[in-house]
Amino acid sequence: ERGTDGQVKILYSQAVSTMNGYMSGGTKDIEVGSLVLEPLAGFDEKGNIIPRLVSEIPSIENGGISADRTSITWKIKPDMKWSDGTPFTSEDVKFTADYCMHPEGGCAQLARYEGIKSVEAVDPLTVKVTFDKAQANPFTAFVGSTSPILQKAQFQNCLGTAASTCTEQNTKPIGTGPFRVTDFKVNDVVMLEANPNYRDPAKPAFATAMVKGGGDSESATRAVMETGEFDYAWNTQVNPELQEQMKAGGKGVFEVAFGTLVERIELNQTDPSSDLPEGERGTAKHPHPFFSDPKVRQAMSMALDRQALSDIGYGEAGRPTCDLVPAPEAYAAKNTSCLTQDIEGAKKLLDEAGWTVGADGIREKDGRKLKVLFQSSVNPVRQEFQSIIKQWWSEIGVDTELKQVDGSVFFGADAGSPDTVQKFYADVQMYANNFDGTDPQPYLAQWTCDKAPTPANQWQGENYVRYCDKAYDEGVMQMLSEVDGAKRGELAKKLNNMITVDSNVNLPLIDRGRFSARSNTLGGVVMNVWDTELWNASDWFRVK
Amino acid sequence: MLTYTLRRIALAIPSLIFISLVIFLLLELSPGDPLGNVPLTVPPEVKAKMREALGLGQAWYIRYVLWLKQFFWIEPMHWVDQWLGTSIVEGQQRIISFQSRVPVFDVIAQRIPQTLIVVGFSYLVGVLIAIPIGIYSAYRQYSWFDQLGTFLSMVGFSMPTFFTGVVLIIIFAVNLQWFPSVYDTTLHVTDWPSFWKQVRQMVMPVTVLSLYNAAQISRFMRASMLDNLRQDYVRTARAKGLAERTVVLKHVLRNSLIPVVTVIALGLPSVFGGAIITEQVFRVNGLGQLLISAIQANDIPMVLTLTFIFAILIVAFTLIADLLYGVLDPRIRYD
Amino acid sequence: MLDDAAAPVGAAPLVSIDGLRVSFQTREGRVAGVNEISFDIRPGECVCVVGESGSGKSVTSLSLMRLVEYGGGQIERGAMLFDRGDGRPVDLARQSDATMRDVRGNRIGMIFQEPMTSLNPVFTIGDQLAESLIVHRGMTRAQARARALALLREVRIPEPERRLDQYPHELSGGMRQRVVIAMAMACEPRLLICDEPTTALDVTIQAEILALINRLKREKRMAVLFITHDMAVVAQMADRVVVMLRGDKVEEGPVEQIFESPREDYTKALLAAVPRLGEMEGTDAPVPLRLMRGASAAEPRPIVVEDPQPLLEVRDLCTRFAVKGGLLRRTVAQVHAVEDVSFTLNGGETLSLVGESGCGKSTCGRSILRLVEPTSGSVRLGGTDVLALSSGQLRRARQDMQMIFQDPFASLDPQMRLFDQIEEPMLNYGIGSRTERADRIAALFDRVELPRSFMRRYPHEMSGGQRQRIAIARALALRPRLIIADEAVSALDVSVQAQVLNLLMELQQDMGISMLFISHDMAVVERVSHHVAVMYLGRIVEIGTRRQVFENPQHSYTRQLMAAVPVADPRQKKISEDLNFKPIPSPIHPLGYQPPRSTYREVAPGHRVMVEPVTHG
Amino acid sequence: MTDPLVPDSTPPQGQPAPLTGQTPADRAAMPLADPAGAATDQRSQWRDVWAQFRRHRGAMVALMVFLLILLFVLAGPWLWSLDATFVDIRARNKGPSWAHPLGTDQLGRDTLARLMIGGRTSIAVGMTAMIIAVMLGSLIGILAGFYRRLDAPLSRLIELFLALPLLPLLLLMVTLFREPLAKNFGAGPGTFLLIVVAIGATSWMQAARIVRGDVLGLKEREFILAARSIGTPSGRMMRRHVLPNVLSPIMVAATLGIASAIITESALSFLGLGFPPDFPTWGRLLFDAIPQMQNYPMRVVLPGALISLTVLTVNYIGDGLRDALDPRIRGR
Ligand SMILES: Nc1ncnc2c1ncn2[C@@H]1O[C@H](COP(=O)(O)OP(=O)(O)OP(=O)(O)O)[C@@H](O)[C@H]1O
Ligand SMILES: Nc1ncnc2c1ncn2[C@@H]1O[C@H](COP(=O)(O)OP(=O)(O)OP(=O)(O)O)[C@@H](O)[C@H]1O
Ligand SMILES: [Mg+2]
Ligand SMILES: [Mg+2]
Repeated sequence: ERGTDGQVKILYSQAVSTMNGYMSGGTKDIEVGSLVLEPLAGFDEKGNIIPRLVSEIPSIENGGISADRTSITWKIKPDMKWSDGTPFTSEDVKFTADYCMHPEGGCAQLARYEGIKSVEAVDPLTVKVTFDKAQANPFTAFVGSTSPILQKAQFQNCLGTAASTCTEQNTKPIGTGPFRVTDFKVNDVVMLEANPNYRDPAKPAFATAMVKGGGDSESATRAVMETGEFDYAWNTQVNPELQEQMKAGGKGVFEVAFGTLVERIELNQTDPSSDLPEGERGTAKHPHPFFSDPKVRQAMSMALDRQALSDIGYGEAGRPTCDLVPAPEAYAAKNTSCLTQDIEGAKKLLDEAGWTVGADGIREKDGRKLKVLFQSSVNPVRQEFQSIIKQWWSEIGVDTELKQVDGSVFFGADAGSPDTVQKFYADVQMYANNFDGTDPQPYLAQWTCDKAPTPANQWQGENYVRYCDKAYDEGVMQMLSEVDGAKRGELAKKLNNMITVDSNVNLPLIDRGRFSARSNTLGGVVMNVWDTELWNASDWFRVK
Repeated sequence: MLTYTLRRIALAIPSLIFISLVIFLLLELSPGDPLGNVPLTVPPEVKAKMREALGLGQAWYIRYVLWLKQFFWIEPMHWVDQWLGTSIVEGQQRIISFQSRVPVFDVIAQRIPQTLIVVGFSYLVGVLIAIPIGIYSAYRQYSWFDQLGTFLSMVGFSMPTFFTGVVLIIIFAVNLQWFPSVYDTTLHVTDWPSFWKQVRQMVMPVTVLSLYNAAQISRFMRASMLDNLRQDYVRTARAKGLAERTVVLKHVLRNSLIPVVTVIALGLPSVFGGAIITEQVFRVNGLGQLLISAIQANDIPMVLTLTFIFAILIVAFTLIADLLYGVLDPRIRYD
Repeated sequence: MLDDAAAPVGAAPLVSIDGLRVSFQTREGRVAGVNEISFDIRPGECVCVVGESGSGKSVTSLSLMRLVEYGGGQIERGAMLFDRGDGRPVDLARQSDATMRDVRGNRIGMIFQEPMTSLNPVFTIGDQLAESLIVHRGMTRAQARARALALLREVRIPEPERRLDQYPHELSGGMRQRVVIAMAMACEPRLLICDEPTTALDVTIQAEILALINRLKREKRMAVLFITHDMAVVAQMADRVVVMLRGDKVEEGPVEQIFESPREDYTKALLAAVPRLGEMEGTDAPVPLRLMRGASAAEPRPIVVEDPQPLLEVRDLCTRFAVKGGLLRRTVAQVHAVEDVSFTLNGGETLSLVGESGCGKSTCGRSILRLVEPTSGSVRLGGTDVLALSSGQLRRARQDMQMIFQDPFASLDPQMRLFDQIEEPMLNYGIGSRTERADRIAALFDRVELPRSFMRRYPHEMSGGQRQRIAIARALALRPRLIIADEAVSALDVSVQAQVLNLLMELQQDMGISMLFISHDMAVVERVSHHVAVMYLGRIVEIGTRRQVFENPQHSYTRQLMAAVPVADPRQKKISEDLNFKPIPSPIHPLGYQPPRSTYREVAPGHRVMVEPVTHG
Repeated sequence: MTDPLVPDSTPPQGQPAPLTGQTPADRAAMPLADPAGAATDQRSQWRDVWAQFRRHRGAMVALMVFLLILLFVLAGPWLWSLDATFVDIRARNKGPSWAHPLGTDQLGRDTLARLMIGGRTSIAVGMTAMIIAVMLGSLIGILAGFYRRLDAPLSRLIELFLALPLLPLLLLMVTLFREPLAKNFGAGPGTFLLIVVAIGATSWMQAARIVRGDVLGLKEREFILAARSIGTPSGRMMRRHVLPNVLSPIMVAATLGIASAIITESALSFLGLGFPPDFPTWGRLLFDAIPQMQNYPMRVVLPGALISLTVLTVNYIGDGLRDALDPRIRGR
């Protein structure tokens, strides 16, 4: 029964800035926003597309997707209402596309609308999306929590440059989700109440919800698992010992699910030496002095004990992996070759390659020493990893200097800063990345030659390692036009292997799951890595 | 004194504008990106568009002058419009946060209550316990009380709040379950139970902060009392046959407070600055947390506005401290 | 208090100190502040305690109030019987704190040595006066205020109503002193302790205050314990005198007996050191004092300069301080501290500047050295125009003119050893090598008769007289041609003062130094000067040779000054109770104010008296 | 020519000898043990200071403890040769044993070795940063107080620095200087230099404000005027007369400065602005151990206690030194 279970209290260690994910792109904003704003279709915990505001998922079979794969037609459920009681129509969907695709709006989810030629409201309950060319995966716009539908009536004055002045709209959007905002304190707390016009009259069970933000993940975990002040804490990334201790508190459990987030090490393929002039430093003009040697790269990988790292840093929240695309099932290569540490093997490999141990225990060849600068962003687990990995590498004769960079600098794309992940002015770097949704194709396209950051493109590329292989580029092109599911899977695995186990340019370490804490009194939680964690908040209830 | 004040205020304006320029340039030059928190899944082209939408495409001096105009004209006029129902600056853009796209002043207004309540109250508590401790330690210099006071204040000063805060949480929130570990900013005190709730959630952050403040102020108080206890007028007061209490608490204290009050006044802007770490630990989400999260997100309008208000307060409280000196010490005259 | 009023001299003593011994815990162990002292005070009697600095005078009085404990002292032995008014004397040395609180301020009032600092700067006069009345007499605030007003009237403060709400710093030194007296008197104590109440004041204010105490003593039959080192004041005030030396009483007796037939050598030496006004009558040149000493008595030589040549010529010197105000800190008025001053000082001679506190003496001296910038006028030192010098030249010129500052303690850096302080001027001018400088400093120490072992001491480790000698040594280190001595001896007790004066005169004789001697002590001025200039309100009102001015004072202010000087003769008591000097007019004038030029009447060759403008009389 | 200042061995004719050869006060003022007239006795000023310092019991105990701490961090690694950064993941979270007297941390590194090495950095950073801050603060404070012309601009500078948001400032400094410094001085010393300068350059304002206030008062004192009258140039004036007289507030600022520098350093490394992650410091050890406080309390207690102890001892040493340096107190 709707509204009978009181309040649900949710803790986000990053505070919510806006309810309109189009404005920020931040995961926390999108997740919390999803309590209010919904897309036409979402993903379930297995990565299957499920209808939310539409009566069925379009397919070629049911005619929803045109045979040439250049358009997709959505059928909206009848009698859908916004939380203010007005009817939900195809105009709203079309408006949402206009809103995000407006050239001056700075929409964070523009990528979801890429390749769209037009969006038409065929009739109040039918929307047709036409693409420029055939789409292997037409489920981009309006699918998943990153592209929810906005109410036209509310946002129609917020197009383009006006978008950022629409404070009221951005903080208290009218939606179709299970809750609506009653109070919004920026970067602090969001108070919500059950949406009286929610499509399922029995849901949500909670009358109100509170999403508090700020602090660190340890205390967030503590608030659910030890003090019991909160029902749910998002991203409770704490070290395994603490996980055990918290579980012993008996007040809650951890929810975990694995998706595509992979903690990886990247081996720079260009020379980052500061002796090179600015403009040539870190470009293809100067290949890396020793990482261009595949045996060195392989040895670097062999020295790692991924299982140990996972146990020390993530516990239940992680598992070792050799793939950059660990999921979904259809695309996961499931390599295991890297999983066992082989220090001796690595040494032998280096010996073979002619890297001999010098007097100081560091290997060298032609006067070049195996000395690497290893950078990462500030994060307790990453710093522990850095120390451990430094130890392992020192055992095979590689000397490591560690460096940590503030996250906002490291991941910020400031072309003037030497410490960004794009510039990669280091030999080795470590961070985590994933891909949006279930289709790895755009993600794998990041390692093509032209995506390498260079001074010419203001260091704006995603191929941070500067991997460049014609065969790989071709594979990516092939996958772009391949529509057959099985073949796509094969292609993805091949590409994945090329940049991981085959070349060892990327050393995937850990497949990091979503890891959140839930109080024992909160029922109905199903962890989902393909959509937001709060995807089924309408089903949540109080365990009595 | 009035003319002195006016003159100081007049002189403060150009120097404040200079300060704002320096802060602006600093934020411009320091590395970091307002979009640093946007997930890596968002492609660079989209980020470039977002950056443009934030107005970052324009030259720095244009943005600076715009900010000046917004701060000194649009924002004040906006309030005027709100109060009087006029529409002087209607439709003109206010200072908007990069992070949340909410007018910066609205966010600040949201944050002020909890900051004043928690940080301000702990400053008050800190002062209130520091003064008696300082008085007594000085009056009984090198007694065990004094030694203990020195010990505690030094330990209090050297223990970072990120440590004491967590210790308190573990003891009082986890083990004893006396106080909540998360501060509820939405709580409205309307009756006794909610008042009690408010008190309970304030206990730990206030304790942590006031210990830290008290440690410093008690040192100043002690030094000042020691100076004044040696003065001749103390002997005069005793020669009148006054009780020791009166001598110390009236004659000596009043004089000793003069420098301490100015120290306290100079410390007051930091109340507005918030307590970055403590606010974080207890999730008080006041101005300190706002500033730090804005800095981490490279939210230039927010950081610039906050620090500039902070600068105004610093300048103002320096002036207030100087004036207080004149009020408390009749020998000092400003003309 | 009937019994007091009727008590004949020789009645039961009010206070009877018996074998008092007070010691202090210091780094070198326990030292005695007072060794062994006994004396009585009877109602209506004034007992003067005299003795050099550090002899235990203040400690004795503080012990009576039992305040000495707060300064780290301890009453080791002895009794202090005090009659609280009920005829049953109690021993103050053994009373509880509660009893003492009742005694303090109520039965015994005390005026402290440092009048300037013994008032609390942040409370109004009225509050501070009312305090003891509220505590001891249980008055309400209003009653206490009324009584405070009456007290202020009694001490003859002008405009008493206004004073009640003023703060101590708003009063002049003399007024503050009177407030302290009123405070001590508030509860009509049976005993009033006055610890050097007038040392820091100039003669006119001193005379006022002495008169006041005298009147109260007579009218209220109050006993007075008067501590001073000024023998002239003793002569004027005392009924009986106690002479102390290093914590012991050396002699006690009625005032006439002490002055006329002292028994102890120390008393004799003390008396001999007192400069007496009029002693120099009939002579032209200053003569060093004749001091009592052992066998080797030599006749002091008068300081006569053959064919004096002008060294320092000051013409029309004006120094004004800006009073700023308004939004832009513009000057709105000016303090005319020195106005139209002209005089000539000959090589090897001494010119004294005398005058009331605040009349501009120090400013005049500082203007000559350009330590404050004069507004106009000219200062020529041996032919060079000092006011025209650039800052570099001025620094060099200062090698020739040095100043001894009014307050020796304040003018020495508390953090520097004496050796370094005296070496500094030589370092500044790059004089001599390290060893040469050390030699010269040693010679200077000998010269000012300080043991060489003092070189590594700090100023606070010296007595006032010794500090003054350090200041003199520093001024001499550069062998200047001109010394400006600003109240160089006012703070010293007689014996030390005599030594310092003799030293200065001796140096003048040996080295031909010229001196501008600034002082308010007329007797001292008479002793040391060739010429005297009397200042009043920034102007010289009378100038001439010492003999002309002292033997034939023409200006009304000069006469008033002379009249106020106490005489060191107990048979010649001239403290009049009706002295009531007019307060000095304000030297502050608005910005455009054009002061009239001073015009002088020449009484005799070199003796000029101001006729216009009329500022006094 | 004979020096008129130096009297001949026999006083010149007619020169009056003083009252009784020497006043009683003089005699009283001379300690008996003092070899009178020994101008050759050049007992150094610092021996006086030391003598007085030794009298301060708290300061002496503190000095001992401080020396012990120094010994621990400096000589300790000689005696205890385990590498503080050696990771042994098989020996994680071990309690005290012979191999690891204070146990190991979550990566199996030896806690004792880490405390010793960490102390070196923390104490060095604390001291150096404090010295930079105090010197800068005193200099600016003295200049602002002494020269009327400089007062307004320097006061504005102080206000500016107080208002500047530290984090962007530090980020900027790191961006601009980390690489050049690392290149010229090596990674470790380069970072050290950067950190101490960063901390020093952002924490001098308090000291400057206090010193300025004191100098303003001091400037009006007569001995400054007297020094000018004997021709002391401004530079020497500030060095010899002003500085020694404002030492007391500077000492307080210095004591508090060490504590905040040690803490700030740990905060910096947590912002990625400090030492590399494998570089232990006390602040960092404390910070790292906080999440595991409940399971392994010793890990927070040890570095925490060492930081507090250091600050406490420095405070007492500062107290003692202040008393010892003040001749007015020293005389007593
Ligand atoms: N607080 C103290 N600690 C140590 N010694 C003290 C203290 N107060 C006074 N003395 C010593 O006691 C002796 C007597 O001092 P007292 O103040 O009575 O001198 P005095 O006769 O009043 O001199 P003056 O004329 O300078 O006022 C001196 O030798 C002095 O050094
Ligand atoms: N720096 C200054 N600024 C303003 N007024 C001053 C200053 N110095 C002195 N005066 C004023 O100038 C006048 C003369 O002061 P001066 O110090 O010369 O007096 P004095 O004759 O030496 O008095 P005393 O006997 O008290 O030393 C006084 O009214 C004083 O208030
Ligand atoms: Mg005395
Ligand atoms: Mg004077």
